[in-house]
Amino acid sequence: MTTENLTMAKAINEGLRGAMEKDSKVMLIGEDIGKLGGVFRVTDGLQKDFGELRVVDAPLAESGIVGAAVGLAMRGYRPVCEIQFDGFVYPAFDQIVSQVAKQHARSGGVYKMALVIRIPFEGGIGAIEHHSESPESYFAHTAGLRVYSPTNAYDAYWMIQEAIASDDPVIFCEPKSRYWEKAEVDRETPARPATEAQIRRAGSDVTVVTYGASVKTCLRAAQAAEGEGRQLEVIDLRSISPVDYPTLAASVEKTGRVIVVSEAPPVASVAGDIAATLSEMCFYSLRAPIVRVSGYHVPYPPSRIEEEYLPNVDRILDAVDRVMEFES
Amino acid sequence: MTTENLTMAKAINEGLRGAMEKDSKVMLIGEDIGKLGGVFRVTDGLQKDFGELRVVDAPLAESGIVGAAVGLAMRGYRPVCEIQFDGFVYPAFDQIVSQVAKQHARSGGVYKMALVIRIPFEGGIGAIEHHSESPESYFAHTAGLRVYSPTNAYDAYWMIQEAIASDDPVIFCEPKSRYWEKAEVDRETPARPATEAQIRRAGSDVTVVTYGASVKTCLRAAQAAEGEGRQLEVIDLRSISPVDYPTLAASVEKTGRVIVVSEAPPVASVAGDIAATLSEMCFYSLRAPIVRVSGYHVPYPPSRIEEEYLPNVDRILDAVDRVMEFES
Amino acid sequence: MDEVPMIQLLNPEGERVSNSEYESSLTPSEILGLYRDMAIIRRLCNEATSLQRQGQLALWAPVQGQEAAQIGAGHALAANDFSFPSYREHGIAWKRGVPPLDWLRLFRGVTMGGWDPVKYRHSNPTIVIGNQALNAVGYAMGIQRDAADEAVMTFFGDGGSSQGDIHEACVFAGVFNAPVVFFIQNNHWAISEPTIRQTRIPLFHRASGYGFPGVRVDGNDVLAVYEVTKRALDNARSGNGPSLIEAFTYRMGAHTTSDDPTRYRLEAELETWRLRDPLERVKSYLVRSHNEQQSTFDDIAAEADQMALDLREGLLSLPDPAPLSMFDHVYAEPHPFIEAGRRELIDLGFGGDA
Amino acid sequence: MDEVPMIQLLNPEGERVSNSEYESSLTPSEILGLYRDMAIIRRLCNEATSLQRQGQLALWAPVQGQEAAQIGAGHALAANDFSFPSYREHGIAWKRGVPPLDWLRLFRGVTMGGWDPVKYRHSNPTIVIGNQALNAVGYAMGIQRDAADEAVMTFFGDGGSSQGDIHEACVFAGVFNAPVVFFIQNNHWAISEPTIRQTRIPLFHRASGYGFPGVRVDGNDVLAVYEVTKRALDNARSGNGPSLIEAFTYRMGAHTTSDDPTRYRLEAELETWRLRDPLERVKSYLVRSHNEQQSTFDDIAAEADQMALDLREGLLSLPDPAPLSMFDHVYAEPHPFIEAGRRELIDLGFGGDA
Ligand SMILES: Cc1ncc(C[n+]2csc(CCOP(=O)(O)OP(=O)(O)O)c2C)c(N)n1
Ligand SMILES: Cc1ncc(C[n+]2csc(CCOP(=O)(O)OP(=O)(O)O)c2C)c(N)n1
Ligand SMILES: [Mg+2]
Ligand SMILES: [Mg+2]
Repeated sequence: MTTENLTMAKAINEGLRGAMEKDSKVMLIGEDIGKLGGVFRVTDGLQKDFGELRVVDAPLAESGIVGAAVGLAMRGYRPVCEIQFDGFVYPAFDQIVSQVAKQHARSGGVYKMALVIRIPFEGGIGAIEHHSESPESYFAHTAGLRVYSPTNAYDAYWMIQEAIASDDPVIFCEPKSRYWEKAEVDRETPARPATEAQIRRAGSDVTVVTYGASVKTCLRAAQAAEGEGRQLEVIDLRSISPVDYPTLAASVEKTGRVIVVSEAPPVASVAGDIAATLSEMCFYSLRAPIVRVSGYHVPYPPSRIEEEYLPNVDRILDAVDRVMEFES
Repeated sequence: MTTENLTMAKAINEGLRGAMEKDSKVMLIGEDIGKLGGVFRVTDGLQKDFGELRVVDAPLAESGIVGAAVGLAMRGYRPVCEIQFDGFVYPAFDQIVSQVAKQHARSGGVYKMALVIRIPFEGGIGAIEHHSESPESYFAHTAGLRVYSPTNAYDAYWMIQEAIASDDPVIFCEPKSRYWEKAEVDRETPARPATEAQIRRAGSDVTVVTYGASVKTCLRAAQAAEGEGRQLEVIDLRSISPVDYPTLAASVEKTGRVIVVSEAPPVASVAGDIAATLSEMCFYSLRAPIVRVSGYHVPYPPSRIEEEYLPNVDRILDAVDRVMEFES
Repeated sequence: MDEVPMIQLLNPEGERVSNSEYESSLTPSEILGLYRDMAIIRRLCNEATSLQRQGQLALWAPVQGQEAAQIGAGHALAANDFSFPSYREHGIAWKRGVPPLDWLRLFRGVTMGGWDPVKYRHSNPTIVIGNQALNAVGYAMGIQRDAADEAVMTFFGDGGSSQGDIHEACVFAGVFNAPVVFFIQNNHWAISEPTIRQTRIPLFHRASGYGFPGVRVDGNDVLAVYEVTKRALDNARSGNGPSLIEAFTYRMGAHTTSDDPTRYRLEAELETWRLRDPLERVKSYLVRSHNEQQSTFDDIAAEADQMALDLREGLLSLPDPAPLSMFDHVYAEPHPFIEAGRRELIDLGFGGDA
Repeated sequence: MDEVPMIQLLNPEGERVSNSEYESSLTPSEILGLYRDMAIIRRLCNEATSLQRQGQLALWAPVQGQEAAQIGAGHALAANDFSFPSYREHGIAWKRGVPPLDWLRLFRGVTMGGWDPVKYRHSNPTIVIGNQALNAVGYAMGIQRDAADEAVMTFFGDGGSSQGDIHEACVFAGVFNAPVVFFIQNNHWAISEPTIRQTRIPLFHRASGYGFPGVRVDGNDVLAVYEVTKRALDNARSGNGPSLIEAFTYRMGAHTTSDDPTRYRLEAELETWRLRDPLERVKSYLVRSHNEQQSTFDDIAAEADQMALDLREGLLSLPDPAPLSMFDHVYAEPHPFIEAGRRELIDLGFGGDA
C-alpha cells in the first residue's frame, strides 16, 4: 500500500493529474488556473505538464466557462471547470440549470454531459463578501445534476476522479477551509463510491448528518459530547445529491435522534430536505424532532462575526441537548 | 362595496395600474410589455396610458432588466420587472442573488431594494420546455428576498400592490395556468397581508399546505375527499417566503396530519422545508409522517405527459390515504 | 439602419447584381435546388402552422420570409460541420437532413429535443435565448483540440444579440480564434420589439469590438447568403478564426402561433418585405435568365405538397410518450431519486404497461 | 495592442504634449492638487497593505500604478454625479469624499459595504465582476426620468470587460442613450491573466459595436484622463449619451495581498511601467515647467504620512460589529425568520449585551 500524507488541495491536484493522464479527453478550464495554478493552487503545475490546450485560462466570464464546457462535452471532451469562489458561480447559473442539467435528457441520452464544475465553497476563512457562500442547495434542487463534496484528502483524491469519470455532470464542492488539512492518501485502494455516505464516527445516541467543512466541526462536537456521556454518530454525506438515505435511515433506526448540520442558510436547503425525508422515513423510530444547525437566513456576514454565523461546536452541542431532552 | 368579476391576469393589470397611479416612482420594465402588453397581456394598455418612460420595453436580456432595476431602485424608483416565463429568469440569477437580495444589507440599510420581479410560473398549460418551471425554491433559499404568489384575482389585485409598496424586493410568482380564472375583486377592502397564509377550506382530518396553481387542485381533491368522509383543511401560503408558520402549526395541532403540495421538484424545495419545519414544530401532534406531493426530480417533462408529472387530484388523494393509514 | 450597404447578388427583381467582394459560384441547377429547398420548407412550415391551428401542435414558430437566410447558410455547411440552432431554424434542420417530422416533436410536446444531434451534426433547438452560442464556441474549441477540418455555425436573432451569453461567446471565440460563425438572422423583430430596442447601429458592427470580421448580407438573397456563409466557414476551417454574419431579413409571419403581430406592426412594413420575397426573386431569375419552365416549379410545389401530406400523416400517428419516459435520460447513471420517482408513478397506476 | 495611439497630454518625462482633440484646462495649482490626491492615495494604500501584513486587514487590493486613472476620472465627476466602483477604486472613493477608514471596513471584515452610498454619491464596492455596470445604467435611466443634470460613471477592469453583464450594460446604455460613462482601467492583468485572455484587439473598440464613442487614454497621465473623462461626462449630462474610456495603465502591485505576481509576470514588464509612473511625471512637469519647489512635495508627503497614521489609528480602534448585527438590514420590513435567528443567537449567548 502506497500512501502519502497530502493536503486536500494537493490531493485534488493529484486526482486531476491522474484523471488527465488516464484520459486525454479530460481538460481543465477556469480563471487563473494556468501559470498561477488557481487562487488555491489546486491546479498547480498542470498547465506546465499538460499544455495550454488542456489547461485553459479562460476569459473572466463564468457563463462562458460553463457554456464552453457544455460544447466541449458535446464534442466528447470531459471538461473540469473551476469557479474561483462560490459567490461567482451565479453568472453561470443559467448555463448550469438550462444546459448542463438538461442536455442529456433533451438529446434523448445522446449527449453525455460528462463535465465537472469545481467550486471552493463554504466559509470560515475570514474572507470578504461572496467568498464564503454555500450554493449547494441550488444545485441539489436542480434535477440532472449531482453534487459531491469531499471532506478529506483521501476522499478528495478519489472523488474528483470519480466525478470526472462519471457520465453525469457533477458539481464538486470543495470545503475551502479544509484545503490545507492533511491526511493519508492511498493511491491504490479507491475510496468508496461518492454516492455512499460514510459514518465517520459511530455512536448510539444521536445521528449527526453533515457534509463539507462541518464534518470536522461535528467530529469535534462528538468528542466533546463523549465527555458528557453522549455518543454521537457522525455521518459525512459525501454525495449531497443524491443523498444516501439507506445509510442515514439505518443510523436513525438505531439512535432515534437526528441533527443535520451545514453552513448553508436553512430555508429550502439540503439540510431541510434531509430533515423532512428522515422525518417521513423514520416516523416511528424518531424519539425527538429533527433539529437543524445551519447558517441563518441572512447573507453570509462580515468575517469578523462569521464564527457566530457558522455551526460551531457550541451550537451543535446545544442541538444535541435539545434532541436528548425529548422522551419517547 | 364595489366588486368586479376579473380574471387574475386582469386583476394584476389593474393592480399595476393602481400602483402606478398612486406613486409616480412605480415603473415597469420587461420584454414585450409595451405595445404587446406582455405575452400574457398582464401589462395591456399601461404603456399607452403611462408612456414609454414608465413602461419600458427592454432589450432581450434578463440580467440587464434586473440589473437596471437595481440601479433604478437605488435612485428611488420602484421598478416592477417582468420575466417572460419562469425558465428565463436564470440569466438574471446573479443580479438577483448578488445585488437585489444584498444591496439593502450591503449599504447598511441605505438603499431600499423596493423592486418586484414578476414571474409567470408553474406548468399545466401545454407549453414547450422552459415555460412551465417552478423556480420559487431558489428564491426562497436566498436571504434578502420575499416570494409571494397570489392564487385568485382578488388576492392578485391587492398582493401586487402590496409587493410594490414593500421596501423589500419581492419575487412575485404568478401561477400562469390560473391567469384566466375569474373572481370577484373588491377594490375597497384590501386582502389580508401577503405574509398571512389563508385557510381556503376548513377541515379537521388533514392539513393540506399548498400554494400557486396547486391550491385549486387541492380544493378539488378536498371536495372529492369529502365524498369519502374526509375533511381536508386547505391552506394557501400566499407568501412562499417567509412562510406563515403560526397559521400552519395551528392547523396541524388540530388535524395531526399534513400533506404539502406543489409543482416544484422536491429536493431542497420549499415543500421540503415546510415538511421539516412542521415536523419539528408539531412533533407531538403529528399522527403520521408529513407527505409531500410534488413534481419529480426530473426536468419539467414534455407537455404530453405533464399531467402525470403534476400533483393532480389522484395523487393528492393517494397522499391523504397514506397519512390517514397511520394510527397514533 | 436599413440604409447600410449589404452584400447582394440577386436583387428583389431577380436580377443578378455584381458585388466587389463576392461572386456567385452556383450553377443554375444548384440554384434551382436551393429554390426547391426554400419552397419545401415554406410549404412544410405552412402545414405545421395549420396543424397547430387544428390543435395538433402546442405551438409553432414559422420561418416564412427567412427561407433564403436559412437555406443559403445551411447549404454552406459542410457535412462535417456542426450547427447550433435556436428554435426557428427549420431550414437549417432541413439542410442537415433532420426529418421534418422530427422538427415538430418539440412543438407537439412529445420531447424536449426531437432528433439525434450527433447523427445530423445539428444540435437540438435551444429555447433559452443565447445559450447555444456559448455551447457552439465550446464545440469549436473541441475542433481545435482535435485539429479537425470542421467548423461550427450558431444561429440567433436580433433580439438574442442583447444577451450576455452572446457577448461571452464572442469574447471566447476571439480570444481562442475558434472556428465558429455567428449567424444573426436580423428579422427585424424580437416578438413585439423592433431592432432599435436591441441596438442603435447595425448589428454586424458588433464583430469589430471583438476583432473579427462582421458583414451584413441581404438575408433574402439566397445566392449572397450562401457565398458569404461559405467564405466565413472556409475561413473558420482554415484557421482564420471566427466571424459574424448579419442576415438582413424579415419575419413575415407571427413570432409563433401564439403571437398576434397586428398589435405591434403595420401592414405597410409587411408589404415592403413582400416585394423582397426570397423565393420569388430566385424564380424570376431562373425563368428570365435560365429559361426555367413553369412546370419545374409546379413539380416542386407538388413534391412539397406531398411532403406536407406525409408530414401531417406522420404527426397524426405520432404516439404520446410513455409517462415513465420522463425518468429516462435525466441521468446517465443509476440514481435513487429517479428510481423512487419511477416506482411512485407505477404505484399510482400512471406508469402505463411498464 | 500597446502600439495603438492614445490620448496623452503629459508624457512619461513630464513634458506637455499636444493633442489634436484635447487640451488641458487645468491650472498649475489644480495640477498640484491632483498630485496631492495621487500621493495621498498611494501613501494610504501602502499603509493599508502593511496593515494587512500585520494581520489587521483580511485582504487589501492595492491601487499603485493606477493613481492617475482614478484621480483624473474622479476629479472629473461633478458633485451631483454618481459613481459605481468595483473593489479597487480607492482613488475614486477619495475624490468622492469617502473617509479613508471607510475604504478599509470591507477589507477588515466588519461590513459588507463601508459607507453611505447616497451621502457620497458613490456606491459600495462591487465584488462580483460586472454587476455594477448594469446597476449604473439603471441609475442613469433614473436620471433620464428625473431630467436631472447628472451623469453616472462606472468602473471595471480589462478582465471585467468579458462579463455578460458588461455587454448588457452597453446594450441598454446604447438603446436608451443613458447618461453613463464606462471607465475601463486596463491595468494589463486580471489576477494572473494578461489582457490577451480577454480580447485580441484594444478594448476601447468595444464601444463601436454599440454605437457610442470609445477612446483610449494614457491612464498614467492624469491630465489626459481628466480631460477625456470630463468631456465624456459632459456629453452624458447634456444628452449625448454613453461613452467608453479605456485608461491604459498598469497594476504595479499584486492583485491583492493574497496574490503572488511573481508566478505569472516578469520583472522587466514592471520596469517598463515604473518609467511611466503617474506621479513622477506630474512632479517633473511642475518642477520643470512651473518651478515648483521640493518643499511643496515634502509637505504633501508629510501630510500623507499623517493621514496614514490617522488611518492606522482609526483602524486599530475599530470595534468588531455585534454578532446580532448580521440580522439588521437583511430586510427593511419585519421578518419572522430574522426574528427567529436573532432569538436563537441571543439564546445561545452569542448575542453580546443586546
Ligand atoms: C432568455 C430568454 N428570454 C426570453 C425568451 C422568450 N422569447 C422567446 S423568442 C423571443 C424573441 C426572440 O427574438 P429574436 O432573438 O430576434 O429571434 P426571432 O424570434 O426573431 O427569430 C423571446 C423574448 C427566451 N426564450 N429566452
Ligand atoms: C464574477 C466574478 N468572477 C471571478 C471573480 C474573482 N476575481 C476577483 S478580481 C478578478 C480579476 C479582475 O480583473 P480586472 O477586471 O482586470 O480588474 P483588476 O483586478 O485588474 O482591477 C477575479 C477573477 C470575481 N470577483 N467575480
Ligand atoms: Mg428577431
Ligand atoms: Mg485588470
